[in-house]
Amino acid sequence: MTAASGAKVVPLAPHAAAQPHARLRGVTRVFDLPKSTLHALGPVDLDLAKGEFFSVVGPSGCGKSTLLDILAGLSAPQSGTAEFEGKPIQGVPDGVGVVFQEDASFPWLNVRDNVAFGLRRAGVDPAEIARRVDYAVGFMGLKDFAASYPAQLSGGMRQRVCIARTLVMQPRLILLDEPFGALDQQTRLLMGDELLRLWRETSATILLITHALDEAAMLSDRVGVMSTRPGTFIDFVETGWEKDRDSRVVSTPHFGDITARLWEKLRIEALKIMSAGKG
Amino acid sequence: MTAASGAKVVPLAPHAAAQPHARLRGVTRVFDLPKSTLHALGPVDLDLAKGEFFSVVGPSGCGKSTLLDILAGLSAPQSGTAEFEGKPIQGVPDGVGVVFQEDASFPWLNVRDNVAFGLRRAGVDPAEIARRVDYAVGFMGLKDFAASYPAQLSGGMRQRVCIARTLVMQPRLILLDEPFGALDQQTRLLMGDELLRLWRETSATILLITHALDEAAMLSDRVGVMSTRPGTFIDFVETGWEKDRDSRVVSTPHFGDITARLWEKLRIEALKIMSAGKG
Amino acid sequence: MSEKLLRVIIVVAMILLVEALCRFGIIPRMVMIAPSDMVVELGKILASGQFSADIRITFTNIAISTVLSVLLGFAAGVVIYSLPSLRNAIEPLLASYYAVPTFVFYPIFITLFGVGSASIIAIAVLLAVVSMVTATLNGLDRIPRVLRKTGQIYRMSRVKTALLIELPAATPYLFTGVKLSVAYSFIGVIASEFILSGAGVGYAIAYAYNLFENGHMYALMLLVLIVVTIVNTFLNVIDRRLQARRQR
Amino acid sequence: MPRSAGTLLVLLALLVLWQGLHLLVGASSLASPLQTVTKLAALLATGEFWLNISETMRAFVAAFAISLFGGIALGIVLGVRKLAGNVAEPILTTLYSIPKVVLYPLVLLCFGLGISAKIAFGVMHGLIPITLFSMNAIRQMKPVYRRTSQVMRLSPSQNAFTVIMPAILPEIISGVRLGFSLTLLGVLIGEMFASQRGLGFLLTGAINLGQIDTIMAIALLLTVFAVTCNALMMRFDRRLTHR
Amino acid sequence: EEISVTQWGASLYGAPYAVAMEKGLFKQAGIDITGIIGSGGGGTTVRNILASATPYGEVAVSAALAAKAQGLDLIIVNTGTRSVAEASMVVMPNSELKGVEDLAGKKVAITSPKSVSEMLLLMVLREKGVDQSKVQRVAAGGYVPALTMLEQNAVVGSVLIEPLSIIRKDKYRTLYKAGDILKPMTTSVGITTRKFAQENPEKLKAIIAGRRAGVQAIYKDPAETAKIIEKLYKLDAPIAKEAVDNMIPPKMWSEGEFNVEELNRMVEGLKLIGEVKSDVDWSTVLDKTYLPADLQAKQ
Ligand SMILES: Nc1ncnc2c1ncn2[C@@H]1O[C@H](COP(=O)(O)OP(=O)(O)OP(=O)(O)O)[C@@H](O)[C@H]1O
Ligand SMILES: Nc1ncnc2c1ncn2[C@@H]1O[C@H](COP(=O)(O)OP(=O)(O)OP(=O)(O)O)[C@@H](O)[C@H]1O
Ligand SMILES: [Mg+2]
Ligand SMILES: [Mg+2]
Repeated sequence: MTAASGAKVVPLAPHAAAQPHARLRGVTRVFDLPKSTLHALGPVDLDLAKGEFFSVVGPSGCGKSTLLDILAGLSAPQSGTAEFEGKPIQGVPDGVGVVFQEDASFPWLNVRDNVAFGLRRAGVDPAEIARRVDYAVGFMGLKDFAASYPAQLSGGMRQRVCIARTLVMQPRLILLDEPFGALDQQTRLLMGDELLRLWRETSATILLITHALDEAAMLSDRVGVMSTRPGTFIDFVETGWEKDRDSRVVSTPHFGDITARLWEKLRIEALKIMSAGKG
Repeated sequence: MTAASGAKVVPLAPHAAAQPHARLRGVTRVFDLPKSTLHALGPVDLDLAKGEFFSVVGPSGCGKSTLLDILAGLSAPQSGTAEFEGKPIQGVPDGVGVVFQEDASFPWLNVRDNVAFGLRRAGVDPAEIARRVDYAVGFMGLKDFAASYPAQLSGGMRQRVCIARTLVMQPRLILLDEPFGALDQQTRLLMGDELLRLWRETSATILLITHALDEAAMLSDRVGVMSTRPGTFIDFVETGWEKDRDSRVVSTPHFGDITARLWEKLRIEALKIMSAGKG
Repeated sequence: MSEKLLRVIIVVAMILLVEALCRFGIIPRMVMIAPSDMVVELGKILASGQFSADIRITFTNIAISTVLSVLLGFAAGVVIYSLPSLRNAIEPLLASYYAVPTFVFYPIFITLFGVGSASIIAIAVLLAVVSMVTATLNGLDRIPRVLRKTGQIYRMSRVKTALLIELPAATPYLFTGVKLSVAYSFIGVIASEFILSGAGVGYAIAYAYNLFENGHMYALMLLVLIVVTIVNTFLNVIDRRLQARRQR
Repeated sequence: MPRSAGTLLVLLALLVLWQGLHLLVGASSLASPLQTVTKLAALLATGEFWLNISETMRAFVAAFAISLFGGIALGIVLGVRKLAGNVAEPILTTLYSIPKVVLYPLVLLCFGLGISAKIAFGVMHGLIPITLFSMNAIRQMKPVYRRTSQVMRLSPSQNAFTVIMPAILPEIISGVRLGFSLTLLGVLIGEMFASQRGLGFLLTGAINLGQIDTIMAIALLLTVFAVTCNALMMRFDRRLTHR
Repeated sequence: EEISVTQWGASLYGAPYAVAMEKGLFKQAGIDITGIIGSGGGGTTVRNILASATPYGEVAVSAALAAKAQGLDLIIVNTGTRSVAEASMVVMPNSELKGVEDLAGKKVAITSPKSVSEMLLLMVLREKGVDQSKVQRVAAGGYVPALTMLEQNAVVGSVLIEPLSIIRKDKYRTLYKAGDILKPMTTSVGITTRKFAQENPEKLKAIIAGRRAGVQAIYKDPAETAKIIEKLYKLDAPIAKEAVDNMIPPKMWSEGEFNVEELNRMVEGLKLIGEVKSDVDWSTVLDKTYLPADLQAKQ
């Protein structure tokens, strides 16, 4: 067990000081409903350091996916600014890859064609496509299923197809929205290890949205805890894991400390809602 | 914080020695598929002490729901014996209540009628029905929605309707199959507290199936960890919590210990599958 | 496989039963001729080419009407889909559509389109188009939003998204509409011919009925039955291919 | 109720379209809305017309009742007996897409003329959709409902009437709505052939004599009747199922 | 009891029955006829007759012969109508066509192939010595669609029949009336099954006698007939009157007697459209025994 020795819990993000890879300032998002408006998010300030593994946890409907949409350039903030690599985000920026919360594999394409989809659209040279797709399919453990259609795969495998499809584009910022939601704990653990390996190999910046506190605690450099809607960050928890970690950290006492801290934050938040009226 | 002081982790169930409330011995279940058979469960030995809060965790498809079906008398074991209150289980025994994994609320009845459904069929006196339903609806925080229909409720609230519907029958053994699967962590926490309160008030025996290790760790007297299919119990973890506990235990170090132990068990199980071939 | 076998056995048994009933005169020859005779008669009229003009007209009209309903229904579906307020207003009407006795509008169509195939096709299209509209709406509704978002992530143009993502995603539902359009085109064309027209297989059946030519009548009925069954089976095979990729 | 306001607007647009078309093709091919309504009112004022309506209604009610109960019963049997359902389904869908009008001579030959042939023809149109929808309703009923009634130790009749029936009702109503329209169509087509009374008979007469206003008036009456019944059934569905 | 009459309510074939019913002539003859089953004509009527409790009805000659040819056990027991006076050909008012001869090389609308309308057209053409292959016939599916084709100039002329031709007489010009060109021929006959005739000769005789009384009443009082027709057929008064009046001079309704010459004329026509291939041996088809005695003697 190499990981987690001497890790500390640091309340606020020191990465924020350096030139951030992505940066949100005072970002809010309001949806127009037929008869009213819905303040879904913010104001949110966030700095993602280059190469950081950052996780977001928070109650359902607090605006996590909305936050991701803004970083991906899929929707514009109501107010505030969003930047990626120093440039304001307008439309989907180059170098950003997204794995959505819902299954986004294309049911009419087999695994290989799914993974190759983005590259083909981008007009990459076929030989290069083949090379990258082979690598990603192998990496995600989908080699035996390259010719299968998504319907023949389990939910977890389909999610892996989507991850592979995002990976082959070699994004510098990877946004993952509860990618393991459909999986049981065991498979999550394995997928987490693979995600860590991937992160080390590509040195991309990762933002992972999850509702599993232990997943956030095990994988991330830093965990952002969001309040209920309109979601704002109420805490940032530094895990202090080494870069070279894997799922073995779950059996260290420090893992228990981090999860306990995250749970406590959420419990306080939950009690607030309770007293405000039953959810 | 009253709970968890001096709790110990005991590997095997001492309750098993007393006269158990429910008892499984060498239970297996095999399904006949069109062209083959599927060994889904067992052999399983299990003793549930009267008034015990027992949780089952295990990978998806390992036979947890199958186990519950056998205890509920919904399906008979292939081999082995199943007993409830000293009598062999044949058909659904009196005094057993079940909350299923799937949403089982009746969309054509409003919340009150849903909750009253079983009592009416059992021919309970109307005044008594009203009394019990009022209590259960209030207890589950559904008072404001008594006249609403399930379609107007969130997934979590519908699950509460099902719990209330089971509760009013005053079962002595309550079987819950991932009742909080649709909820976010925060709401789970609150629901967990309510479940504990209920358990204390009714002194029923509870068997809870869950995939969330922390939920199991926080709620139960004892957690059974199952292997992959065919599921057998590979470990029993005693939490040692006091009966009077609530969600505050999540911020104790002992909570971290228990989750860490559960995680470690699962990780080893996961690695076994890994080496056996990719899942 | 055994289900298929059972089905074949049942159908064959029913045919044999009818055959026996006819052969032993329990069903009088004036009411119905034996199935084997129908086949013989069908062979004869196909060989003689006596009805080939009618057959050609009918199946051409069915084909045209299918194509028109599919195209029009799809286009209308897309338009209605993109105008939610129009859609809200129209949906309750669509739900009651099949209650309208379409064929009474024939006199209007002959004024608009003249006597003959065009009016018949118009009636069939009127009957068939709505299932395509409904299927298109259904298909477009069921495109998961996340697939469109994925298109955006790959920075695809609107047209490319429509062609490479939305269309394939909606295809299985659209195909359901195509299947229904075919069925209703058959019903529309042949029923109109039967009731209103002076040509086509439907007319030929009515005519044979009038003149007690049971041989011709049952041969033509059999022809329609066979063609419908073949077309249906063929469409079902395609449908299952499309669905097989989607379902476990 | 902005929703029904929109529907009203669409109806108004249809009316305008109708009037426009009338002006375009001329009164001899398409009666105007006003002419149609006037004609309908005049027809409704005669006892004769009501006789025809009641004749059609008698056949329709009988045919619909047979389609309804027969379809639901058959559908439930096929839904419960999996093998039977699997075997029957493709046969039924093929029968459904056959232009049943070609079988009309056969119906006349079997049932003779008069009301029984009309009823038979209505049933041929309405029975299959109701059967198919009912069968699928049973097949697609959430298995958890069955388990729930088992756990509550309901008797078979309690299970049938308090769980299965309400659970499959919405699907059945969809089938019944389609079956309703098609049964009506079937009865009308039946009347257009051999009969001396009924709306279908009046329609044939009017078509033969080119009385466009009578044709339109009957069509309007039928449409209003069918659409109203359909709307009522939808309302009933929403009332009962709360989905 | 109910009997069937072809084109009941749409053509004047049924007038004697209407009159006989209204004036109680059937009752006088000894049978109570309560209703008439109408139908589109042709084989449908024959089948209706076969399916009825009282299997008597009046049908087109062609339908009766076709049914007979297919082996149905039918007999013809009286004749119905003997004129084609109700049939005509119309053109647009501004048409250049003057007579039948002008149709050569033109397109005209008929109802459907091998129909009575086509037969009459062909007979007229033959009578006037026009080569039938020079006149292109278009099947419209019915009289109303045929008129629509005419109005849309898709054809130069259209066959037509009363009372439609009276209702719409202002819109078209009549090119010829079939009754003016063609000699009388039997157009409809009364049929029944041999079995019914043998078992219920009295009933059958009563029906035929009642109808005959109806025919006599028509010729005696056309005005009253028009009133009855107006009521039963739901026609406007002037139209009913004109329709009845038009049929009086050509003696449309026969009292029931058989006239082989007129029957054969019809067969000639049916041969033209190919519905009948050879001469008909009437002795196997006709049965005079149910006619009133005086009519049995007539030829
Ligand atoms: N396009 C939209 N129009 C209107 N409201 C929206 C839209 N998208 C999201 N919302 C609302 O905004 C709020 C935040 O949504 P969001 O999807 O960001 O939550 P989330 O944190 O991702 O929730 P979850 O954990 O369930 O995925 C929710 O109340 C949601 O209903
Ligand atoms: N009625 C059945 N017929 C055939 N196989 C079945 C049946 N019910 C369950 N199985 C199979 O038995 C195995 C165990 O199923 P079970 O539902 O008990 O798993 P589980 O542990 O509850 O899974 P999950 O966590 O996903 O709910 C699975 O592989 C399942 O596919
Ligand atoms: Mg989300
Ligand atoms: Mg389960």
